[in-house]
This record gives sequence, C-alpha cells and structure tokens, in this order.
Amino acid sequence: MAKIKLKPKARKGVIGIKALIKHPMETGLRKKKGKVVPANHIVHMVVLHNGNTVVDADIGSSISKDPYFKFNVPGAKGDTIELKYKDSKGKTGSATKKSK
Amino acid sequence: MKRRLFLKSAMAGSAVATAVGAGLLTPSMVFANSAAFKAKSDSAAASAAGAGKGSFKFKAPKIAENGAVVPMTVDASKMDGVTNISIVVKKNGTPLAASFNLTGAQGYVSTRVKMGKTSPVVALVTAGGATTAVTQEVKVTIGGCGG
Amino acid sequence: MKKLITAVVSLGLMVGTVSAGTDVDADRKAFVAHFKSIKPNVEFAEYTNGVYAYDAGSRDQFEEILDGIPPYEEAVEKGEAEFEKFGMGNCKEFKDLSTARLNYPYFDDAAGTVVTIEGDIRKCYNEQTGKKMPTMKGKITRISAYISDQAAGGKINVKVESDAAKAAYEKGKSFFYAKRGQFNMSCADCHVYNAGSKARADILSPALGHTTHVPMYRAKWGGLGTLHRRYGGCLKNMRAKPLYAQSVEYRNMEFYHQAMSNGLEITADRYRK
Amino acid sequence: MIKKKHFSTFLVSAAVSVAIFASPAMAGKKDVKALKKATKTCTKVNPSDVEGCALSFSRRHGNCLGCHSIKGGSQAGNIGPGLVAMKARFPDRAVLRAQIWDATVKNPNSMMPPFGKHNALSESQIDKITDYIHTL
Repeated sequence: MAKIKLKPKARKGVIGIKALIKHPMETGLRKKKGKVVPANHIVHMVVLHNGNTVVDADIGSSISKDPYFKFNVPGAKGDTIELKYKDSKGKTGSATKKSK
Repeated sequence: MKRRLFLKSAMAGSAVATAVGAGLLTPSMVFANSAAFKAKSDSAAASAAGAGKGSFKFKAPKIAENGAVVPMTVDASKMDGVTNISIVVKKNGTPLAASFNLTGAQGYVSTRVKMGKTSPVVALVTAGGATTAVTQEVKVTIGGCGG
Repeated sequence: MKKLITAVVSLGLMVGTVSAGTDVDADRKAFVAHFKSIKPNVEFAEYTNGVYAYDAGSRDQFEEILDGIPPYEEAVEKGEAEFEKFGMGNCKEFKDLSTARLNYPYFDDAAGTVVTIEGDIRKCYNEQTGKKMPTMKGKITRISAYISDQAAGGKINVKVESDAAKAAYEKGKSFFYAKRGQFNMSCADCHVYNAGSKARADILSPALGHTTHVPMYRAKWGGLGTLHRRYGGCLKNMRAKPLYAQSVEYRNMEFYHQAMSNGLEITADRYRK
Repeated sequence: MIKKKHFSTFLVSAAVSVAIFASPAMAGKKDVKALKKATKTCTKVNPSDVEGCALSFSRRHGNCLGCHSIKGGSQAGNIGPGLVAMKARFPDRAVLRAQIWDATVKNPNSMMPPFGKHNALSESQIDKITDYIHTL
C-alpha cells in the first residue's frame, strides 16, 4: 500500500510541488540472506496541474528508496495538483491536492 | 480495523480506475520494462558524452554522506523552453536515474539518488532542442567501523 | 599533543568526581569545555545538530533533506494517531505533552531506578492495551518521536539529586568511559576524545547533544530507532555484545549521557545519515 | 579507584567478546568479501606485497585505514597518525609488531584495538601486516 505525500505550495506565481512516495525502489541487484530481492521500483510518474500534464518522467532503480521529488510549476493557490505513478510490478498510485 | 482495510482496498481500486481514465495505463506503459529503460539509459549516457557544457546549476554533494540517499538538484529555471532534465550516474548498473519530460513545469528538479560507488554524475538539460550537460564527481564514503 | 590534553582533562574529570563526590554540573562544564577546546568556533546551541555542526558538506545534505519532506515526517504523524488510538493521554506521565519529554530520563527514588521516556511509553501502552511493546523500532519510536516533537525547543534539564540517583549516574558514566569488546574501545574514545575526527570517511559525532534528537531516523536504518538501538549498534562496532534495550545499564548510561547535554534544546530535526 | 572499576568491566566484556568472536581463523562471508575487495585495491597500489597490504586495508581485518592514512589507501581516517617513515619510527620490527599486537601496553588509554591480545587477528596475519607496515 503505497502512500504519497504531496505538498504543493504557491509563492509568487509558482507552485513548488514536493512529493514523497513510499516505495522500496528495489533494484533487483540486492541480496538479502543469500537471495536476490526481486526488482520493484517506480518506472513512470506524471504530475498534472489542473488536469494538464506538466511532468512526465521515466524513473530508474537508481532513485532512492521512498523517492522524493520537487518541481516548480507556474500557478496559484487553489490549483489542483495530481501525481500518479506506476511501478515495475504494474502497481499504481496517485494523490491529488489543492495548492496552498 | 476491518473498516480500515476496506477503505484501503477501495482507495487502491479507485487509484487504478483514475489512472486508466487519465490514460496513465496506456499499452506502452503496461509493457514498459527494464529493457526499454535500459535503451533509454544507454541513449542518455551517449548524449551525456556528446553534450556541450551547460550554463545551468547542478547541485550535488562532493562527498555523499550516505550513498543510498544523495540529494541532487538541477536548476535551469533561468533557461527558456526546457523540455527535459535527466540525471545520469555513470558508474551505476543502470546509469540513468531518471528522465523528466517537462511540459509546463519550470526547468527545475530536485530528487535523491542511490549511488553504489564514487562516480561522475551528469545532469542533462534539453532546451530548445539542444542538450547541454554539467558533470560533478560525487564521492561515496566508506564507513569507518570494521564491525 | 591534542590527545594528551584531552586525556588529562578526562582524567581530571573522572578522578575529581570520584574523590570529591558526584558533582554533575562540574562534570558537565568540563564536558562542554572539552568540546569547546576541540572546536572553538562551534556554538554550544549548535550541538543539537551533532556532526552537522562540524562539517559544512554534510550540513548541506542534512538541510536539503529537512527542506524536502523529511523521511520521518509520516512516522511522527502516525505516532500521533497511535498516541490517540492507544489512549496514551490517559497516563498521567503524558497529560501535558508540552513538557513530558523534558522530564526524562529521571531517577525514581521509590523504585530505585532510572526511568526513560521509552520505559514509560511501554508501561503506559501496557496499561492501556494489555500488550507488550518492542523496545527499539516501530511503534515505540513513532510515539516517542511524537511526544518529543511537542517539547521541541525546550531545554534538557536532567536532575541528579538523591544519593541513589548519583550512584546510577556514576554507573552510567563508568559504562560510557569503560573500554570493552574485542576492540577494547569506550564510547568516549570516539565521541569525546576523537569527536570531529574521521574514522575512514565517517566524521565521529560529538557526544554532547547526542540525546537531543532521539528517536532518530537514520538513512542507514531506513527508519526510526531509539537511543538504545543506537547504543547496541555502537557496541557491535566495538565487537562487544549489545545489551538489551531498556536494560538497567543502558538506562544508567542514558541518564549520564543526557545530563551532559543539559541546557541544549530538544529538536524535531531527527535525521541522521 | 575508578581505574579498578573500569578494569573489572573490561575483563567481563573482554571475556564476552572472546566468547562470541572465537577465532580469527573462523572467517565469515563478510570477511572473505572484504579481503577480496582489499586485494583488488592492493594489486594496483602495492603489487610487491599484496597480501600484507590487503590484510591492512580490509575493513574486516586490520582496517588500518579506519584511523591511519596509508599511501594508496583511499578515504583514510585521521584518528591515529599517518603511517609514514615507519622504519625511522620503529627501527626494531619487533617493537612495531608489539604495538599492533597490543597498543595498550605503551598507552593504557590507546584507542587502537589490541589485535593480538584480543584475538582479532591471527599471529601470522599480524606478522604479514607488520612486514607491510614496516615498509611504509
């Protein structure tokens, strides 16, 4: 059950979007007790501003566990920010927040 | 307790539904795999080799406190028409950490990257069709205690 | 040369206190003066930031992490929900959260032992739910971090008053300075005499301020851990057998350890590499 | 008085630790891996005595770099003095070996692990490390 923490905050016409996604980001190369931990990481993420895609990202396994991102998007308080992702196991997650 | 469980699964279901509705789960996405990403990674590494020096800011530590969590910020806010920002960790198994296509967002990304060992890290910014790079060596520290 | 001076200081500190009885404030002053002597430019209040008060490059990364969404934030919020859910507020110890953290650790004269915040959290949890709580990670760290956050900015003020309290303090101090394990090291070897030096690329953190930000999130752990979890890690590094978290030895050491940080602020910035 | 107290604590803990980490000959997986890694480095930086160098560099063996800088070793610690001019500092190899075996003889407060006395390294490992360090 992945969780997303989304914090959009408007300042001087720009929304700073901070996001933290709870995800193990396993590379598939790590061993635990002699067994390879299967790869499980986010592969794709999009950020939408009032329904329009503003960021469309391909994500590799080199991004840290519990990935953190920050983007800046022109906008104002009250705008809707949405983040969606999909991981290598096909699981998806999303979060929506109105900008502060 | 049961109610919470139910809520959780209901939420997960709706997430899938909205994702499909918004076109997140396009066929190409469903079949996205590491091979495709590997190809992207290779091409990013190649363009890193050919790119001219960028005039944007790339902030990464000279010495990473912990290779598992290395904060990095690419700031090309002052450049016009930034369409992509990519981060390449040359000595990682899959060098491309992430490639951000920006359509309306400013030329700015901050994230945290895993590094297996000391390596040059390349930030690539594509603006107006031209890709430029800024490279920085990031040392991954060796812990002190032999345990 | 540097080593010689610090050794003399510590010896004076130890011998002085034993022969002339326990004087916590004199111990603390000598302790603080030692750190002033090795890092004259670091302000006392900065010690809540540990190693980040010593090294600008590490400090940058620390601030970058805090400036984002700190990785412990969600756990602390969960700790608040758990605090409510388990009815921890019913326990008298946690009625007033603005000061609760600052009361620990203390010496309970009736029970004749050092009481830690985690000890009371476990006791309270047991009273409210009838269940036991693990001591090093998980719930206990989340709830403890939540309670500690409420007192952030308040100053540590450990009191060592009765003779029995003084005896516990002395035991904790001995534990801190005693060499142990296959590597024959003491806590003080790294975190007093060599604080700020490098063991390989690791900068050794100053013991002054160690207890201001616990439970802490360590990137190495990928989660929160209690002070006693960290004690165990250090003992393993010396190749000594770790003791149980909340054992009397660890509680005595916490008593000494925290008393040495009297006057420093409790902080909610609980991230370490 | 305090010394006596410390000493008894020390004896107890030493006994415990020796019980867990019985013998340096019982090398675990981590030890093998660390030595392999150090061997790779040493093949490059000190081909004339790879074995002695590797035992000195390995984090699970001498781990000299934990505290001392050594030519060819990266990211060395600075708790102890840099290992240079060792023949001048220790004209007698036996004195250097004794220092590695148990540094607390010369200085009871020394932070250097008593590798021989506490069985952290075998006698032959200490010999190889001594030979290597003596060349620095």
